[in-house]
Amino acid sequence: MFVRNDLLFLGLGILVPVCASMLVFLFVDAPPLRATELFFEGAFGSSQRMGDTLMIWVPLLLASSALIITFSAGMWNIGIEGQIIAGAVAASFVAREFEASTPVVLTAMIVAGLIGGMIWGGLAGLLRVRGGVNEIFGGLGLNFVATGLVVYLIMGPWSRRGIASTGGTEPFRPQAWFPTLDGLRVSPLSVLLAIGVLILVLWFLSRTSYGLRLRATGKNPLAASRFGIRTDAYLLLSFLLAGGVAGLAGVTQAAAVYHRLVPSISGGYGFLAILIVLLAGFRGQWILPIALFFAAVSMASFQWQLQLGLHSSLGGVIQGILVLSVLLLSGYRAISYMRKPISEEGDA
Amino acid sequence: MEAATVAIIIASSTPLVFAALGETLTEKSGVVNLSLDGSMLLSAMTGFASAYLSGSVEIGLCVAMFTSATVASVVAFAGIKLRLNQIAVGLVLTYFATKASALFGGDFVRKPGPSIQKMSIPGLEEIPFVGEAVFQQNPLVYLSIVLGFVLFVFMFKTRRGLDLHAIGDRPEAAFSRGINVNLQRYVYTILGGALVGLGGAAFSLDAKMGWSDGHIANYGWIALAIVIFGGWHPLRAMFGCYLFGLIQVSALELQPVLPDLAQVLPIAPFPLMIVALVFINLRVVHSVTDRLGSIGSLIRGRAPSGLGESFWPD
Amino acid sequence: MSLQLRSITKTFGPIVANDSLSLTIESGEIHGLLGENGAGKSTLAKVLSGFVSPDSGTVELDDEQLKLSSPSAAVSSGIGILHQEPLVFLDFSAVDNMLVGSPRDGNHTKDLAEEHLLKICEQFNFSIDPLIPVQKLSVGERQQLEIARLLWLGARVLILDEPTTAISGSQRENLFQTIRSLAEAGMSVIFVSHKLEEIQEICSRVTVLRQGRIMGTKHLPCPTSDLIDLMFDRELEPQGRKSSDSLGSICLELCGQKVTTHFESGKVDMTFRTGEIVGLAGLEGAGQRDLLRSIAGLDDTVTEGVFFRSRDIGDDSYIHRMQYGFHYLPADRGREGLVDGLTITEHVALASPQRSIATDWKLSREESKKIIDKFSIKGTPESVPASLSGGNQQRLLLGLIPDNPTVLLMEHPTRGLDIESAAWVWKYLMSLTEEGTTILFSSSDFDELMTYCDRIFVFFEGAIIQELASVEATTERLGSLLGGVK
Amino acid sequence: SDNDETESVSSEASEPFKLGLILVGPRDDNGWSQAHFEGASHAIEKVGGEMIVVDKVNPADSPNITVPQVVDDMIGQGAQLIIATSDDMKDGILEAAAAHPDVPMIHASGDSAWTDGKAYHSELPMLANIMGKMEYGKMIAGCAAALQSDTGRISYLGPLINDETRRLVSSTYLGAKHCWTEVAGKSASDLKFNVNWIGFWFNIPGVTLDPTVVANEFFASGTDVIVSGIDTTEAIVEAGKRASAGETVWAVPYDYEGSCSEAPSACLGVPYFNWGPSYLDAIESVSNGSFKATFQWLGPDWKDINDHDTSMIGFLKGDGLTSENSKELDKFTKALGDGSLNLWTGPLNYQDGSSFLGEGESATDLQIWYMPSLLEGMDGPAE
Ligand SMILES: Nc1ncnc2c1ncn2[C@@H]1O[C@H](COP(=O)(O)OP(=O)(O)OP(=O)(O)O)[C@@H](O)[C@H]1O
Ligand SMILES: Nc1ncnc2c1ncn2[C@@H]1O[C@H](COP(=O)(O)OP(=O)(O)OP(=O)(O)O)[C@@H](O)[C@H]1O
Ligand SMILES: [Mg+2]
Ligand SMILES: [Mg+2]
Repeated sequence: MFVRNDLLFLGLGILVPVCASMLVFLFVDAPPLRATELFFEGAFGSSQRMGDTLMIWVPLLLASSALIITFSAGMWNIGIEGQIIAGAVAASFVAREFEASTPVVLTAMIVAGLIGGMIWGGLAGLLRVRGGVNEIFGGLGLNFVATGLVVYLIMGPWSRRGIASTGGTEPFRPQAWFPTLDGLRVSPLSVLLAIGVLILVLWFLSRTSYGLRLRATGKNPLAASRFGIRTDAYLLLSFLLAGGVAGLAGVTQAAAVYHRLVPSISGGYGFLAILIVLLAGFRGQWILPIALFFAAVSMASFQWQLQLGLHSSLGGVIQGILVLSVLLLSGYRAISYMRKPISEEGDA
Repeated sequence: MEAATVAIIIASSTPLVFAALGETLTEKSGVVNLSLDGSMLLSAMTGFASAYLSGSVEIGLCVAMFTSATVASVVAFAGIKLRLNQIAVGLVLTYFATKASALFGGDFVRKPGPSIQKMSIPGLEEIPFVGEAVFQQNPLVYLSIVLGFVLFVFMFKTRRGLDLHAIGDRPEAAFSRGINVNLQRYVYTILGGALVGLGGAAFSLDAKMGWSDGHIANYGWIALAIVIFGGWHPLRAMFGCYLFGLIQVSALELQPVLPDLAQVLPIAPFPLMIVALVFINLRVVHSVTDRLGSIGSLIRGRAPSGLGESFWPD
Repeated sequence: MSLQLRSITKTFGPIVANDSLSLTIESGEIHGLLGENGAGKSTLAKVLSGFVSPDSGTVELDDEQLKLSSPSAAVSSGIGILHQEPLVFLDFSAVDNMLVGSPRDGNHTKDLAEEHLLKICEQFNFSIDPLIPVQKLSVGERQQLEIARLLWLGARVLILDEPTTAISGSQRENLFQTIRSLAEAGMSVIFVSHKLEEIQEICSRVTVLRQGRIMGTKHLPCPTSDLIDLMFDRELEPQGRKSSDSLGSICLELCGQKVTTHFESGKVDMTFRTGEIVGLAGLEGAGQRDLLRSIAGLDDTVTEGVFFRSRDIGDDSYIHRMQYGFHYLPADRGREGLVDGLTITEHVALASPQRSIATDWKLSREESKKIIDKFSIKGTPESVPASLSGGNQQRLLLGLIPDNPTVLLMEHPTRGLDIESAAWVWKYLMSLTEEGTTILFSSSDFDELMTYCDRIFVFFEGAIIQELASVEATTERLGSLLGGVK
Repeated sequence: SDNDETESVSSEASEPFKLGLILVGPRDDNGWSQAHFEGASHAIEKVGGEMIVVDKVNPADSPNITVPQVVDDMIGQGAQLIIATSDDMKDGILEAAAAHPDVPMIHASGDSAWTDGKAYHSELPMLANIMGKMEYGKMIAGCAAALQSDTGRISYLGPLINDETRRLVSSTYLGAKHCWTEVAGKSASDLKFNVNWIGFWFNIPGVTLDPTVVANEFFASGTDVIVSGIDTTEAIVEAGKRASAGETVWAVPYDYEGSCSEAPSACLGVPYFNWGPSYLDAIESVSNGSFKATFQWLGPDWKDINDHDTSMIGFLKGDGLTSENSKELDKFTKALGDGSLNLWTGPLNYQDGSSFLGEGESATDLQIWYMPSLLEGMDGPAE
């Protein structure tokens, strides 16, 4: 009967958001069918479009990978936006300062982004572990600081000649652009990077002893410490790693999407990734499809605006409805199980 | 600093004050409503829209309060009844409400609409400096200030305030004393939400005079931060809001002096708040504040022990 | 006035905590509830005070039936309970604590509360400043505060659940004074305790529980042995472990080690030999747990003067001591022992010292399979603690003990296990001692202590009041020592 | 919300003309973007065609769409002319133009097609530029401000700093100084003119300064007229709010003809762009195949600067302006028109005191377009 229950909830989990979305379409008087059709056209209609969808998929994947690390350690890494930005800043620094062949520059940018993100993540971790500042608060603060840093760089030291605009820096030299196949905007390199990192992270968490201890720390710090784990160190580790991975998202944003540094370089993907991971129920393997779906919705949202003249934030609303309803359903499911008599305690 | 500038700081901080006070109330009861950034936007939109359509500011205020009270009740329901992680729910609602405000606010962007009129307080407004700084504002501003003190009195001087602390600090003990913990948590979460909505309306019907997409983004997060910084104390939270306004304004004054930093200074409050917290958490400082008695506890500020955890009697 | 319990029954899953208990308590009587750990005393107390609703049975006060649907309902119908750890609000002042939850009417104002508190203080010579934050009060004073509150709310029946386990001698005297004068004033008092001495001292009658059933009610004073007979079923004296000659060199020394319980703490100087099994007897919170934890080197305890193989390890952390082969087995499996959400295999991997970065899951899985068979755990390598019964959780904990520990520190090693498996576990543990493991364990099971120990230390109120060679140990002896009777 | 439905008008032409319009802000911002939107709609109605509009194309609002991407999609949908309407889209539109060298495109406010400009891109034969000589509009605005101001303290709510904004704020100052001294006959030293920059064309929370706060601060520090240089209407809104509270303050909004409507009584008038005619020309030249990468910097039609069919730049006087000031303003406008008054005439110095124009020398288009600094007498950063 549990199985039947599961199926029921799975069904609801799909049905409810879909119906809700349809209602929204009707509310903004858009033809639901055409909109649905455009969803597929817009996201996968042509190789070009698929490429663009992947372009959104990449930062989402990287950010989600970062988040499952901190979630595994039981931490709310709201600071991820800042970590993405920090990575982008570090990469931009390399792109601006070093003249060299593409492979060299790109490698340097990736390493720099990794480090930049780690620094920012590490800060949040330190605040939590040493400073006793709740990671949500600390992360938030660091996000604002990171934005401040970018704006300062763009308005000050890195500003365009004679210009003081938060619009962005000069575009990087072409050597600092991620290579693309012609006709496509998305860089295969960044896609490979994202998938590779996700696999690596999942491997780390599920297969290595460090990952295991990290998860133990997240699930029950006290018991974990009884197993001889230095829980503080592992909390910090989780923030460092997450920061680094998030930093990579910053690198791809700067070097493969904007080709320059802009204040909103993180594109809010860090925050969106939190929703993705919540929806995936912290299970890594689900992140690939869900992130792809979210990317597709974002693309579709653009097509809806372009072709149906709908408001650009329609996609966001639909994503929100989806996650919210699934979350509530899961909660309802949990307590409806709890009502059942607890299985026999003790043993004879 | 001229009285006029002080007046601006007070006026422009008012929405924050409402939001911070509301969240303080909610969190005192042990519930974290993390959806502020979204629900403020949404209520700012609905508030303005309804005022615009009805031509009545009062209706606008009510609708705004109703809006974020509704969002808050979702947090409460999910956190208390469904026992979901309040933070998760809050974050999702933030995102949803933000996008929804933009989507459904489309028709009202930059429409000139009704707004709250200034109302100087006869007599008081003549007081040099203070008069211009404080008593030549609009009713909402006065309300926010009064509210701060009312909440202070409520929390620290009344029986119900005592119960509020009780359910936030040690729900099981409160329950054993016959207090209906979860019912009260619902009430305070929804009340707090309503205040947050008032904050949103204070933006769209006064401070910003109108609606446009995301024009008050981030203020919700700032309010949340100020709650922590304010150590869950209404007056300290209020102080935090004004401090924030002050720093924002001084940033402008500084632009001619250090043009590069002028853009950045507005975010200065954040690092400052963090540093302040870290400092307060230092063992050394603890040992001092512990001795200072009530003032010490005001400085220390403590999160309600039961914050963010759902309670159910077995 | 009298309180009448009619066939109260309360079960938790399979456990029958209270088995149709019927009991009458006269007004002005101090009635003792006696029974070993898990006998059902607290459950009964909770039923009376409205914290748990009984499956069946009724309670009558002066022949009127009470509805004890909630704690506050119980209080308003005149029954108040004083918990071992008083449920007070640490940040509040004393008066505010009295105020919380009190009815909102004219005669429950802050001033009246203060007035009342001062009156009580002076009546029973407590010394509680009404405005002091409760944090600053000792456990004993917090109890006094609670008593004052319950009286203020008009309690006519007062239940005290092990009130003396956490308070100092002087405070206890004070408490007893209070209870007596309350009884004289016509109040009914139910006094839950393990401590025979105390029961003898203040109770006029005592009811003994065992496994949820009433074994009998006696008028006091009566010979302590009778009570012990009721509390524990007599076994034929099991023979101790007569192999002290096989013991090896000195392995662990404690010099002036302080046992840090929340009240007085006694100094201990003792030495343990390789291969020795030492039992720590005592009531919950009598100090044996603290001793184990401080030997393990856990954070919240004093650990100076610990010598392992005659080298001072006082400054070494818990993690450090693990490397010496120390292993600590906590009592609270759920909170402290196992990581819920991780599978058995993962626990095994966690426990085994990993060198390589990548864990060899095959190996860990094989390992966990072995443990599952060896300790006959009802579960698969993939099952998580939550899906295991208490007994199986305990087996898992035991299974996670590293191969040859030097010092094994265990709380209630066989709690929740049935006789056979307990016996089997001990066979295993003893085989460890053959390899040279020294075992210290705390237990509330006399048979266990008497059967497997070379020596037994009996704790009472944070100090060791007696050391016994297992041959000297008998149920009576232990029972009375536990109650503090030498 | 159907306010942003795609415009489409049936036409007798075989297949209707398709115009792609890329806006940086929302199409209903009562400012820069709305001016473009309505200009383009006007033009497209005239020829009876369709328009594909994407608004809020900037990294903050639409992180996942870039200009080249939008252009591709528009061309994919058969757009025959693409108009990118922000200086912020410079890099994007250049990239797109390079990708589609044969598709007619316009970058409004760019200079890539200016043969003697600093950023001439000879390799892009189909990327034209259109911009209006808003300098005149701003001069009139400055004059109106100076005439109406009692305190003589005028503040300019600046967006970001670049050549364009420098020349516009300078023009405002020139207009103000002239009318303060020559018309109102007050002493130059009593005129205080300062500028604060928010950092972008419109408010981006957390990134730019908040224009509302800036405007407030202006008024608090004694300013009684704000001249807005940003795409949106915060200045006039604030002025209206204070005016309704009884203060004597005004503002001059910018870009869009209708923007006084947010607070008519506090509005001294608005210098605005009228993109309709120029966009119409462009569309027609595309249809008859004569479109070329030209650089057009169009001034007002002095016969009637508010003529919707002919004048690129207009100034619509607001209710805040007193009738006599309004008369003076007309005189000033006329003088500008008949050439009797050229405010770009020396002697003029830069902020740092170095000379911009010598005695009697008047500025060339190049000097004005690439204004390197602010003028002597203005307070505020120049980069
Ligand atoms: N605006 C806010 N106001 C108060 N608390 C907040 C706010 N934002 C986040 N929080 C914190 O979120 C916490 C719940 O999430 P989380 O589990 O991360 O807490 P935590 O860091 O584990 O708390 P602890 O301090 O006990 O470690 C709440 O305890 C609360 O301290
Ligand atoms: N909430 C509960 N859930 C499940 N079982 C419980 C619960 N409370 C008590 N029990 C079980 O009921 C039995 C009686 O428990 P109770 O606490 O009444 O014993 P006790 O006599 O108070 O023991 P002690 O002397 O250690 O306090 C024990 O087996 C205990 O495990
Ligand atoms: Mg946590
Ligand atoms: Mg008990």
